[in-house]
Formats: sequence, structure tokens, C-alpha cells
Amino acid sequence: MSALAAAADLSGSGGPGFLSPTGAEVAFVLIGLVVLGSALLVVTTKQIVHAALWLVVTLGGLAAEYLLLTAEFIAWVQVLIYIGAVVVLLLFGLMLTRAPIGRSAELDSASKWPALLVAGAAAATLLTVVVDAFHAAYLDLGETGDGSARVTGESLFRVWVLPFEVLSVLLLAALIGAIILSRSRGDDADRRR
Amino acid sequence: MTLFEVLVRLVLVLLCFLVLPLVIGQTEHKVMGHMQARVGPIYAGGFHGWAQLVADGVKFAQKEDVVPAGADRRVFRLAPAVALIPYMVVLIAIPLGPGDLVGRSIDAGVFFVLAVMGVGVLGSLMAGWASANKFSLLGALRTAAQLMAYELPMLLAAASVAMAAGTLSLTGILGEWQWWWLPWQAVGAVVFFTAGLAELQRPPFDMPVADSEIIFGAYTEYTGLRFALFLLAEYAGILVLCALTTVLFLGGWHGPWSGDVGWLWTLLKTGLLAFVVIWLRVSYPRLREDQLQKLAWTGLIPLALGQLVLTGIVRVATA
Amino acid sequence: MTAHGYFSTYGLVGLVLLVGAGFVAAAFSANRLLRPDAPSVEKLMTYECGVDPVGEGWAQTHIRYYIYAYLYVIFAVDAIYLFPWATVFADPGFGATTLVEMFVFVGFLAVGLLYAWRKGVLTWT
Amino acid sequence: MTRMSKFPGAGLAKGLAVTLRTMTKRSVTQGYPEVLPELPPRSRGVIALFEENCTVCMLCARECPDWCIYIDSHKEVVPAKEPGARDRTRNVLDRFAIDFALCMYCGICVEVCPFDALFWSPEFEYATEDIQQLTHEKDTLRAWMWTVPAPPALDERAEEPKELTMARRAADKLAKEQAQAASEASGASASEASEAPEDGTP
Repeated sequence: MSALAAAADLSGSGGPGFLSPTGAEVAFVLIGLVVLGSALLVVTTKQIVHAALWLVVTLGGLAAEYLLLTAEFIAWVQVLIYIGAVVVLLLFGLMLTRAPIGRSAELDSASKWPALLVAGAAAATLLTVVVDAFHAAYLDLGETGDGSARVTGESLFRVWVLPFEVLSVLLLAALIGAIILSRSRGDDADRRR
Repeated sequence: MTLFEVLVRLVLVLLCFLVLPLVIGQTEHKVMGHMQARVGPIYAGGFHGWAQLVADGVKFAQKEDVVPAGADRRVFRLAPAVALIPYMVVLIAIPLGPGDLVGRSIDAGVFFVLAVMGVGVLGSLMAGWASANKFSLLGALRTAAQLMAYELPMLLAAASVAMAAGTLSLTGILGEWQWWWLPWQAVGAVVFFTAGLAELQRPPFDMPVADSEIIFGAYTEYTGLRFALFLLAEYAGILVLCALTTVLFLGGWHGPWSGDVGWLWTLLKTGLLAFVVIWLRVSYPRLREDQLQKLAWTGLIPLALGQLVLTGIVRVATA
Repeated sequence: MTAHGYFSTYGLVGLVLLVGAGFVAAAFSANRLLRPDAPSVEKLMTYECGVDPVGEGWAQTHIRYYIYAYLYVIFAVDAIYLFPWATVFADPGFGATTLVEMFVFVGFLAVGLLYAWRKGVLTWT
Repeated sequence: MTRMSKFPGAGLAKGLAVTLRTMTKRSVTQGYPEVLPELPPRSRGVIALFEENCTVCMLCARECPDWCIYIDSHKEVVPAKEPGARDRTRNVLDRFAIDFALCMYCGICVEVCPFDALFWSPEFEYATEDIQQLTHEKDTLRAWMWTVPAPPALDERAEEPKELTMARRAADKLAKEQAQAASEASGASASEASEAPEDGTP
């Protein structure tokens, strides 16, 4: 969220000033606040399924942010993979194991302050890195198309082919790992019986 | 686009969303009736009971809104809206005819449609969990398992068409479409349509709402208008699936005199597919859970991968 | 596509979202005016074929079911890459090489599917 | 599936063909409230009471498996017709009711009735909105008697029903006695003349 704001701020005379924001920028900040709020609710709510549902709001808000940054393809990947697959996976897992309705006391962790510290530190690091890397960059939303599937595909298959192929190995490793983890040692004997 | 034009498009999308699912629903009543040697509804509205679903809607609107005591009230109430609205949003990207006869041409068309449609299933999951009912929870679990098995073949089959056209835009795909894509993409079409049926939980893939086992799955505790919205979501889902299959695999508005009556071709093909959906429901028994998973993972996914290979080779060879 | 076109497109999508939410809200306001409200203990009881509900909603399910979920997420991530690839692979300058690159990518995952199949994960137990 | 078909999916296609063919045929639905159904013979709709035949023997009420028949009666003295004879008593039916909410339509009461007072009627339109109203009193049961169809005709060469044989025998006997009495009254000459032609016949 602050990347764009910082960019608008630091770019100085290069682009339009941050004191007269465009509609897209206003919407960006507002949605950013929604994302931040729902993200806080994800970690503070005492109802485990509600946490997963607030996560949907957070991820959906992020998708809207991507859309505002004209990263069309990534936005819909966000919806398809994170909301359509990962959250469904989470909910599925919760319902399979145990998802009581109402507050559960065990959701209050004793280590919440250290956790907050770690999360804060990680966020600060990321923020610093991002601001440092892009502080002079100004994303001109007037020239869109940078985030379309075609542009993504071109850069992926012209420049980033090797990481792409390595990714398939990573996915394969994840797949095999998942299969092995889900099959306990006595499983084969069970099957034969 | 002027403000007036925007308004017209919004109203048209809303109208399509409210009227066409009702038409499909009424057709289902009548077709299903006659296929089972019955006559279906005959009283409401006089002529062949055409107003049956309108009467149903009026009835639903007057019914008490019961939220079970053990339920999570907020999630329970929100679920129907989450199930319904994605299908309406999707309608805007589906082209009805050539040129500008589309709610709005979206660059990432196919991808947008598939992503947004996937959100709808959250509604069923929320409903199933929030009802505090064993049947509902089982229904939600089955819904999730079914989605996970069938979303993938659907994605792969849609990717095959995107490969053939070299674009993700639905209008772009129709612009590239040639008649010989019909045999070329036939396997993909079957995979897409079957997987779509499974995502809509229509028979023979209606394990998540299997009434003889778990009452009505995730919707067991719902009454009145909320229940009606879930039903509307199901029929809107049929509309979206059939329209999408038409656009991706059957050439959408392409056909004789498509310049003048292109929209009629789209509606005709969509209607035909909707008839097939109803026909399948009447003809086939429900698949068991293991058969469902087996069909998806060892049947549809390999078929879809094969279609991808075929599309890729043909496309590069003819380029 | 120009920026104006892009934003007006997604503006329209957002408007449809609003119209949909408005439709649901209007339907429920009308419902609120029309419906009766007479709750009773029996009516609000969880439905369980007419007998009083026993225990809570949760029932024990075998965790092996979960492997399908993993498989799906992994393959979905894979399938995502097909879309940007689909738009460019037949363009001049890509062609057969890109096709083979994708086949290698899909091939790795097909090996994974084959492994899962051989391990009996895909057969229901 | 017992037999594997030649082509994969042939069974699926066959299923589709069946439903499609059914769709093109006329439906078998009966338009009930407008068009009354043609009930098969001996339909068991409701149990009717032929009150005049009932002797309050209580057999039906006792045999009823779910005790849905209610009978009240009182005794009434019939004064002797002839002087010196004893007065007779007879049972008078006060109430005869069947609770059709309990009745399971087994027909045992109809079977056991020794005086043919209970009958099956094909009448079936007696649904009510209240379970209490399903208990029907004897006037309703008597009124249903009018809907009881005539017993079905016997087979062509079947034996005559016992009732008819007995009735005819009684009637013949009566006729003979009357004839005899008449002949005795008219005198001897007339009786001889009438006897003469009988000689020729065996």
C-alpha cells in the first residue's frame, strides 16, 4: 500500500503530486484500509472459521488493489488461487478436523506478543526493502497493459524460462511430500487387509 | 461509454440474470415432467403453468426467515448472497452477439470468469458450516471435495481454447473462431461441460445435496427467501455454464446470418445446452463419491491434458 | 487497451457487483415487510429427521480425504501458468521451443499425478 | 451392468434415448380434480355401514386390529305378538363410528360381519383438515352405502349363489303349497281333470 504512496511522494516533480490524488489512488488507500482492518481481524478473532472468512476479505481486497495497479492477470490469479483454492483448502481442513461455532478459548495464544514483534519486524523489513527498491519509480497507470496475461507470458517465456521450469520441480516435490505425509507407516498394511 | 449506456447495460444484465434462470427452471419443470411421463406444473398462469416459478417466488418472499438457534447467525445470513452474486458478475463478460453486444469485453475474460465463478462455492461452504447441522456440514465437505476435483479439468479445458485463440478475451476468442474448432476442441468441450455440471452440483454429480442421504446438503436449514436465493444461484449457474460453453466451444454467435441474428444463435445454443443439463438430470443416477473422484482424476484430467497437447501441436504446426 | 478503457471496464464490473448486492438487499427488505415472525423452540431446533439433535455438527472424517485438496492446490498453481503461456506460445519468436518448455513443465506434474496414481492415492479407500 | 456393451458409453446413450422417447409420448398423468379417476373394481375407498342389517353383535369391533370401531347400543323390549308368548329383547344401535385416522383398511371387519352390514365403498374423497373429523358416525357410514356398487357378476357357468338357491327353493315350496290349497278348494272334478294330462309325461 505504501509503495505507491511513497512512490508518489518521493517522485517529486516527476509525476502528479500526492496532494491532488486521482480517483484510483483514493480507492487504493480506502481498499488498503479495508485490507488492513480485515487482516487484523484474521489474527484477533476468537472464532476460527471467522478468521478464514476474514482472510477471504483480505485476499479479495488485495485482488482489488492489484486491479487498481492494472495488474489484471495477477489480480485474477489471486482470486482463483487464494480465494478459490487456498481458502477452500483451509475451510475444508477446518471442517474435517474441528470447527466449532462460537468462541474457542484455545485460540488465544500465550506467545502473541512475540508473534506481534516478529510480524512487525518482518513487515518493517519488507517495507524498507520495497521503498528502497522502488523509491524513484513511478507507475504511470495511463500506459496500461503491463499486467495483462500477454505481457506476463512474454516476460515469463522470454526471460524467466529456467525459474519457470524449476518451479515445476518444486511443485512436484510438494506433491510427493504431501502424498508421503498423508500416508502413515501402517497405511499399506491397512490397505492390504 | 455514456452514463445512459452504462445504465442500460446494467439493467440488461440484471434482467438476464433474473429472467433467464427462471426460464431454465420452468423448462426443467416441464421437460422433466414429460420425460417422466408426467405433465409438470399446469395451473399457475393458465397456459401450461408458465407462471409456476413466479408463484414460487411470491410464496418464498412471504415465508418466515428461520435461523436455527445453534447457527452462526451472521455467516448463515450472508451465505446466499455469496453464492449468488458471483454468477451475476460473470454475466457481464459473456458476449451475446457480434461487435458491441456484450456487457463489457474484458481482456482477461476466460480467466476472470473462472476466477469469479470459483468464489460462489464459498457460499455453500459458509452455509454448511454455519447451519450447525450434521447433514449441512457433510454437504459442505462434499461440495469442497467436488470443487477441488472438478475445478482443475475446467481450467485445463478453458486453457485449451485460450491456446487455440491466442487470447483470453471472450470476444477475442469468438473473433478467432472457425467452424473446424468444433471437432478440434470436442474433447475439451465435453470435459469443460462435465466439470461445470459437477461444480454446479447438478445430477448426476449431486452428491453434495444428495436428498436421500443428507436431506439437502448445505442448504438443509434454509427457508424462505434465503433458500430461494440458493436455488436462483443454481439456475443462474446453469445459465452461466451453458453460455460459457457456447462461447468457448460452440462458436457463440457464429452461424448463418450471424450479422443480424447473432444474439439469437447464442441464446439458441445456450438453451440447447441447458436442455442437455436437464436431460442428464432425468436420465442418470447419482455418482458415488469414489466414482466422482475417480472420474475427475483418472478420466477428465488426463483427457484435458491430452486436449492441451493436441491444441498446442496443431496450433504450432499451422502457425 | 487504454487506461481509460481498463478502468471503465473494471468500474463497470464493480458496478455490477453493487447492483447484485443491491438486488439482494432489496429482496431482503421486501421480505422483511412481507414475512411473519413467530419463532418457537421447536422451530429453531437443528433439523435431524424429526428427532432431537445429538451432539454437535462435527463428525470424524478420515484425513486421507485431504490429499485431494493438496493435489488440487498444486495442480491449480500449475494450471495458472497455462494461461499467459496460451496467449503467447504461437506468436512469432516463440513457437515450438515454448511448446516444448511447457510440455516439460506439464510433464513434471504428470509424473506427479502418475506417482499419486501408482501409490493408490487416487483410488478411494 | 451385467453385460459389457460393445462401445463404451452405449449404456449412457441408451439412457438418454429412453428419456427422450418418453418425452415425445403422451403423459399418463390423470387430471384428477377435473377428471375423476376410473377406479379398478373392488377398490377399497371407505367402509360403509348397512345399518338395517346390523345386530350389534360387536364382532367387527372386537376383531378390528387397531380398535377403530366404536359401537354403543341399548336393549329394547319387543312385546309378545301372541298372547301368552314371552316378550323378546333386541339390540338397538345407538352409535356406530369408525375412526379413519386409525383404520388401516385391512377389511377384517367387512369379512367377519355375519349379517352383511359392512361393505367396501370406492368413495375416497373424504379428506379433512382436522384429524378429529376423520371419525365418521353411522349416518355418514350409512350414506356411503349408496356408493357401494352392485356385487360383480358371477362367472358364466358358475354355481348359483347359495342365497338364490335357498330363496328359490322356499318360493317353489310356497307356490306348491298354494297350488295344493287352491286345488283342494275348487273340488274333486277339477282336480281329476288337471291330473289327466300328467299321465303322458314321466
